[in-house]
Amino acid sequence: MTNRLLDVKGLETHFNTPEGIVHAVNGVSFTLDEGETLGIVGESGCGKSVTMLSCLRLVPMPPGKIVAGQANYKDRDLLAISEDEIRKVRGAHIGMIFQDPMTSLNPVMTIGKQLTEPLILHLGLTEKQARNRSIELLGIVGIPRASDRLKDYPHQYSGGMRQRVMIAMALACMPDILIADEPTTALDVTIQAQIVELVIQLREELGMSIVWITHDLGVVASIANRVAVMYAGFIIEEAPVKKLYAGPSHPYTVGLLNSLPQIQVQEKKRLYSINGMPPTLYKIPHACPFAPRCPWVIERCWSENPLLFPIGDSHKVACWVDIKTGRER
Amino acid sequence: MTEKTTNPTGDNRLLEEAQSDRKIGWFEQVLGPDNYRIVTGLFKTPASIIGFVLIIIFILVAIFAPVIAPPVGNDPMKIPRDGFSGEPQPPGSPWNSNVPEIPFWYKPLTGNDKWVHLLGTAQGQYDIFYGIVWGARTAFETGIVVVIATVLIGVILGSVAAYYGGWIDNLIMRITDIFMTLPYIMMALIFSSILTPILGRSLLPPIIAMITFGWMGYARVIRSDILSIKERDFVLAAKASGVKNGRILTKYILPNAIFPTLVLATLAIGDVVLSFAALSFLGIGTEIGYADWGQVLSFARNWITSLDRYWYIVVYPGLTLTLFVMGWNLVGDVMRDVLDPRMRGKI
Amino acid sequence: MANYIIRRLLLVPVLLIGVTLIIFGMLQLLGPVERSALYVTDFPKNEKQIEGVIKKYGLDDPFFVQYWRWLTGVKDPLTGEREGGILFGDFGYSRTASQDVIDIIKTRFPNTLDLALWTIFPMISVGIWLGVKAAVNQNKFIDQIARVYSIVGTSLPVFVFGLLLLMLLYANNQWFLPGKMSDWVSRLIYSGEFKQYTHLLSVDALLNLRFDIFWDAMRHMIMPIITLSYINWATFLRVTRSSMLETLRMDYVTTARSKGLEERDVINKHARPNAMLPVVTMMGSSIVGLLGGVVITETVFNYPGIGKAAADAASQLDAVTILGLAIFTGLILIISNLVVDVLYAFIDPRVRLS
Amino acid sequence: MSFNNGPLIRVEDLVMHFPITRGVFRRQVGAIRAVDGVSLEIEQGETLGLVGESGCGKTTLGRTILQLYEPTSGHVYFEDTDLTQLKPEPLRQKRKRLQMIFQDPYASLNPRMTVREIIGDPMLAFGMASGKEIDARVSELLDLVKLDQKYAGRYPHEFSGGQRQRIGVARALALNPSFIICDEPISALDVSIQAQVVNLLEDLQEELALTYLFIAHDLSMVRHISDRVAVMYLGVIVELSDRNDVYINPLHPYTQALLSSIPVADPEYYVDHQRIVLKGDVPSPANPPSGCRFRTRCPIAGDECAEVEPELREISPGHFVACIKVPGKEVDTQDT
Repeated sequence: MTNRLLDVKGLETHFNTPEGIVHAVNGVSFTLDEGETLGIVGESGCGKSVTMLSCLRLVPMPPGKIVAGQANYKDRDLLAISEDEIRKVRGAHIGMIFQDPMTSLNPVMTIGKQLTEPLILHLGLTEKQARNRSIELLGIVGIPRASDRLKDYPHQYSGGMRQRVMIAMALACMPDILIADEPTTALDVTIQAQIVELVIQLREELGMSIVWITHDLGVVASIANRVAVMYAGFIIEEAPVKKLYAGPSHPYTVGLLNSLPQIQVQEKKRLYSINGMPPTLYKIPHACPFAPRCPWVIERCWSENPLLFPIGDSHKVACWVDIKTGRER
Repeated sequence: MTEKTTNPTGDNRLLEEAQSDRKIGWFEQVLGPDNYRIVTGLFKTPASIIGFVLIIIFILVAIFAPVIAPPVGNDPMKIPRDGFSGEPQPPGSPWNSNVPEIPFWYKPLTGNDKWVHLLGTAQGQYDIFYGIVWGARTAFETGIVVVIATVLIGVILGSVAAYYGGWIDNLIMRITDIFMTLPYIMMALIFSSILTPILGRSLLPPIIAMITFGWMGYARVIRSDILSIKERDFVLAAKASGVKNGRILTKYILPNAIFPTLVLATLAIGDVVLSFAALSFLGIGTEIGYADWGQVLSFARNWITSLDRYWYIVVYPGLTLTLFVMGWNLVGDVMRDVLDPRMRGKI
Repeated sequence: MANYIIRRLLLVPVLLIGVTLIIFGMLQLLGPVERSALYVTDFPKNEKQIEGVIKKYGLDDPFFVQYWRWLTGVKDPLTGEREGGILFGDFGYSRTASQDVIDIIKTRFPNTLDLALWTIFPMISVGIWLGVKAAVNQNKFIDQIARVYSIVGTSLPVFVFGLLLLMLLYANNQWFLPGKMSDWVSRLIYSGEFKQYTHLLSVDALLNLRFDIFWDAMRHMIMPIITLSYINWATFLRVTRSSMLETLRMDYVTTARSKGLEERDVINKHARPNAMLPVVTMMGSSIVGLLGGVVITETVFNYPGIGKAAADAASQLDAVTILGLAIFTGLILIISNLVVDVLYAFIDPRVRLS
Repeated sequence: MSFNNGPLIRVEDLVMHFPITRGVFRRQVGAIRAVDGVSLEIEQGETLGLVGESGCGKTTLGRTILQLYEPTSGHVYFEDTDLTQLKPEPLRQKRKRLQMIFQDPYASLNPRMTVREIIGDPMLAFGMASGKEIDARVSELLDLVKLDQKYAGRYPHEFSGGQRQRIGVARALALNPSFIICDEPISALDVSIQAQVVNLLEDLQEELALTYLFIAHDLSMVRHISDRVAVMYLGVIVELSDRNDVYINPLHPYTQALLSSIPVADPEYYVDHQRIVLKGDVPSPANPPSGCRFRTRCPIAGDECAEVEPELREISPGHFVACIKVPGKEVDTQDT
């Protein structure tokens, strides 16, 4: 049994908007073990980013509000400890990288300054030590002539380089967990490949655990050990990566996988498409949120929201129907 | 980027169900989503509601001025005076000569059947109450005229600059820069003092001066809005479908670009009235005795050493002017929050 | 960045020509007699004299000929003396003040500058401080106070506020005084005993170590300073607040928090420097506004600065004087805008390093 | 239709440079060479896929073909008419036949117009129909793109992204075009919606005999929808071939790298997958490398690559590659 690093239970996050309360995350539970890479997949607005931001209490409050749940990092509940304590966790034990490397770096501060900040803060290094360490870090993430580039500002870096800087910054204090929030979405395919390769390589060298948030089922397949699929603020399926892709068991997962064009198939084939659209999140659904779009829908789906339950070895799904047989579970 | 508020879809069968949370009324349809958000935002905060109430009160006062303070003599805009003595009279002092007709509301409200100087008189026995009530008309008159004229000039120049670009754009924008370098109040003061001997003492010199030096903000805003709309894909789409240039301008670009300018312009009435009052306070504009708030306030300039005794010359017209401007500012402040962040600080 | 500064510098002559053209153009609306004060000090009395003056100075020549002459002046063929010519500092003769306009500027401008210095620095620092505080505590008590203040501050007209101050702080108890200085101070200055290093009374008083004079200067200046400050604080506060609110929503602020920085550092090191960029841009226009406000403030408090001179001349319809003052003000503003723009370029690395 | 033989669209050495001005007097000091000599043909009824990373000039190429930008040089023949030589009014008349679907469904619809006006305006511009006829035609088009007719009176913001994209498609179809440029029509949409739009485009092509230029950065989707695929890099086409050839037998090192970088939704694929990771970033189109533009990132580049600008050669029938390192029957076609 490996060490459990993160254990999130029943997380609920709301946003107060002028139009009403948006139920962004509706009771999400998952775990992350040492050395593991968990992929969280879902379409825009499904609550995947909010889930991880909530764990570090980085959701802007207001309008956001963490209503319920626990996020146990080792033996501490990140949602219950003091503001001071969680600050010591951020950056030092859990690092984070974001979607858009252009807007995620401070435009009026040099890269060097931004990079040394966590080193001085968490590791208590002197300016000089921090600077040397920064050069090292930039080297690790593959930025050439690192010592010259510390003086540069973010706008002087290219998109891919900026994301490397973000990674260097997140890893500066050798955290146990790296949360990557759609880190390759804003990048081109070849640059995306560079970043994914880099993270895989760093993971091997540094042995950290990763939570990789994305909408791209392909990227997840290449990097994750375990995948959680989110829909309308719920995790609707969770399984080891191979199991999930080989035997998706939630109709939504099935639909998503089938709507992708298959690279191996040569003849033109019509794509499968999921009808309809995700629900708005203004009220908590009392039915399965996917029911209106689901081809397997049965009576029970309209009256009761299925919660995640195990259907096999470490494979969990939130669906009343066994889609292989079409019968209620 | 924030996450999109609407969720993507492909199937119309579910449209209604998904939108049952929020019905879209005709008002929103007509205004478009952004503008609708701005307008409804205005009616949601208490600050802007207070602002609207203040503005409406002033509109009512201006409309019903003859009922509130029945006019004396031929020109209702001339403040009636009760004699010619220099010493101001405090509120409530009796009206001796030249007594106006007593309005119908006066007796039931006060139980008194003798008309008094409700808010006192200024030097020369000008009645302050009359000055304030009829001054509301002057305020709206100048405010509306100046705003309409400056917007027209600004929109024409700004859209010509944006539409033609090149050296025409450059020329117009440099002229705008030059006008913006000069302090507004000082230039309006100077220009109206030059115009006064030519046009005589009236509302005209300050109005013309304020128009001359007040259009630049609108030119800039409309220009940059047109430029940004011009780059939007729907304009390119119209071009690609062969829609003619004139129609692209009138149907695609202008309707999308002009709304912020119009809203900001409406709210500028407060500032215009403030500047106009400042000019008359400095002795520029209408002849002495014209019902106009700045003019009434300027009477106080001669009694600086004894303002503690003649406080009513400052307090009543000052409060009136402040409330008027505040009404527009309250609405404007909320507006700035609701409007696109881009717009902040542009005017 | 060199390019940026050069482009900005090249704009200066364009602005200068434009400003002088506007001002001279306004002057053309007046008759030649009025305009003769550009060149002559004694006002012509009879028809013949008038004609002579018009002819001598070409006051009915085409616009641009006159404009050129106004810029460069006229050489008197007999005496060889140059008359007029703003390029040589001759702004004409003020018939209402009975002295050269340039002398009005020389005596009055230091007084205005004295006032402006005591206004600008507190205005910028307090306005920004309050704005940041309000944004960080959005919708909390301090923010509400700041919002109310910024609305009231921008709604209460300068002259109303000034008159109220006079009513409260002067009329009743004479705590603070209108005007520039007490009689004994002016006598002291006149006697030459008091050395005028800078011609800014408050500064000179400190340099002479005469704290009694400094106190006297302050007693006269405090009301105009408060008046000028409160409205500008309000604008500064508002711009800073909204700029800060916007910055706090940026991704890099979340990044800074995710690094475990303390909230204080997130605000001071990451958010505030970025939020200051639009504030600096606004500084130029707020100096323009300040100089506009000076006209009214100085008039209300009878403070003998350049604004009061302009207001006096305007109320007596003395066009040549006010135009001279306007040219001078325009020049000051062009320079200060240039300074602000260059400052901006230094603060924003995206401009500095482009 | 009198026109019958030859390709529907023939692009000849098309160049689109955007000037860069600098300095005090805004002198032109260079150019963004967004499209730098592109030649291609699109047959009637086929779909040509155009792939490349952001900044490679694919969107510019599409817009320049439609003459939305005035090309720096080169020709675009549509049914043998050279569009680049047309005066504004004849060109406007041609626009009936050439249409475009845009990337961002939020920005490409006028927020102040109803769906009816948006779809009807192009018809109005050509006086093709009036009043009732337009209404009828709009209903017909809405039907075609599978939107309910009763939404004709609504404004764009009442629709979701996928629905808006359908409105955009309906607008493009309003004038009965024969050629449509789809400029990344699905990249702004969520995965589950992308398939809906792609299926719609395929159905329409079949129904209305349309010809598509399908621009995208998503190789797997391009391959799915296209008959032939062109790969673009820094303003030039580096490989052009049949849809399967590009994937099974990619010849240009860039295509190979691009292909190996595609994320595939199958963990088994990654078990023995060796990704070709390219070094560095795409160079600036203002200052492309000499010779072969790809050489700075190319794993097989040699010194000679800096000298010769490789031409697009036909290596096997219908398979063109611009790389001097690719062995092949160069003699076959080079001098013809």
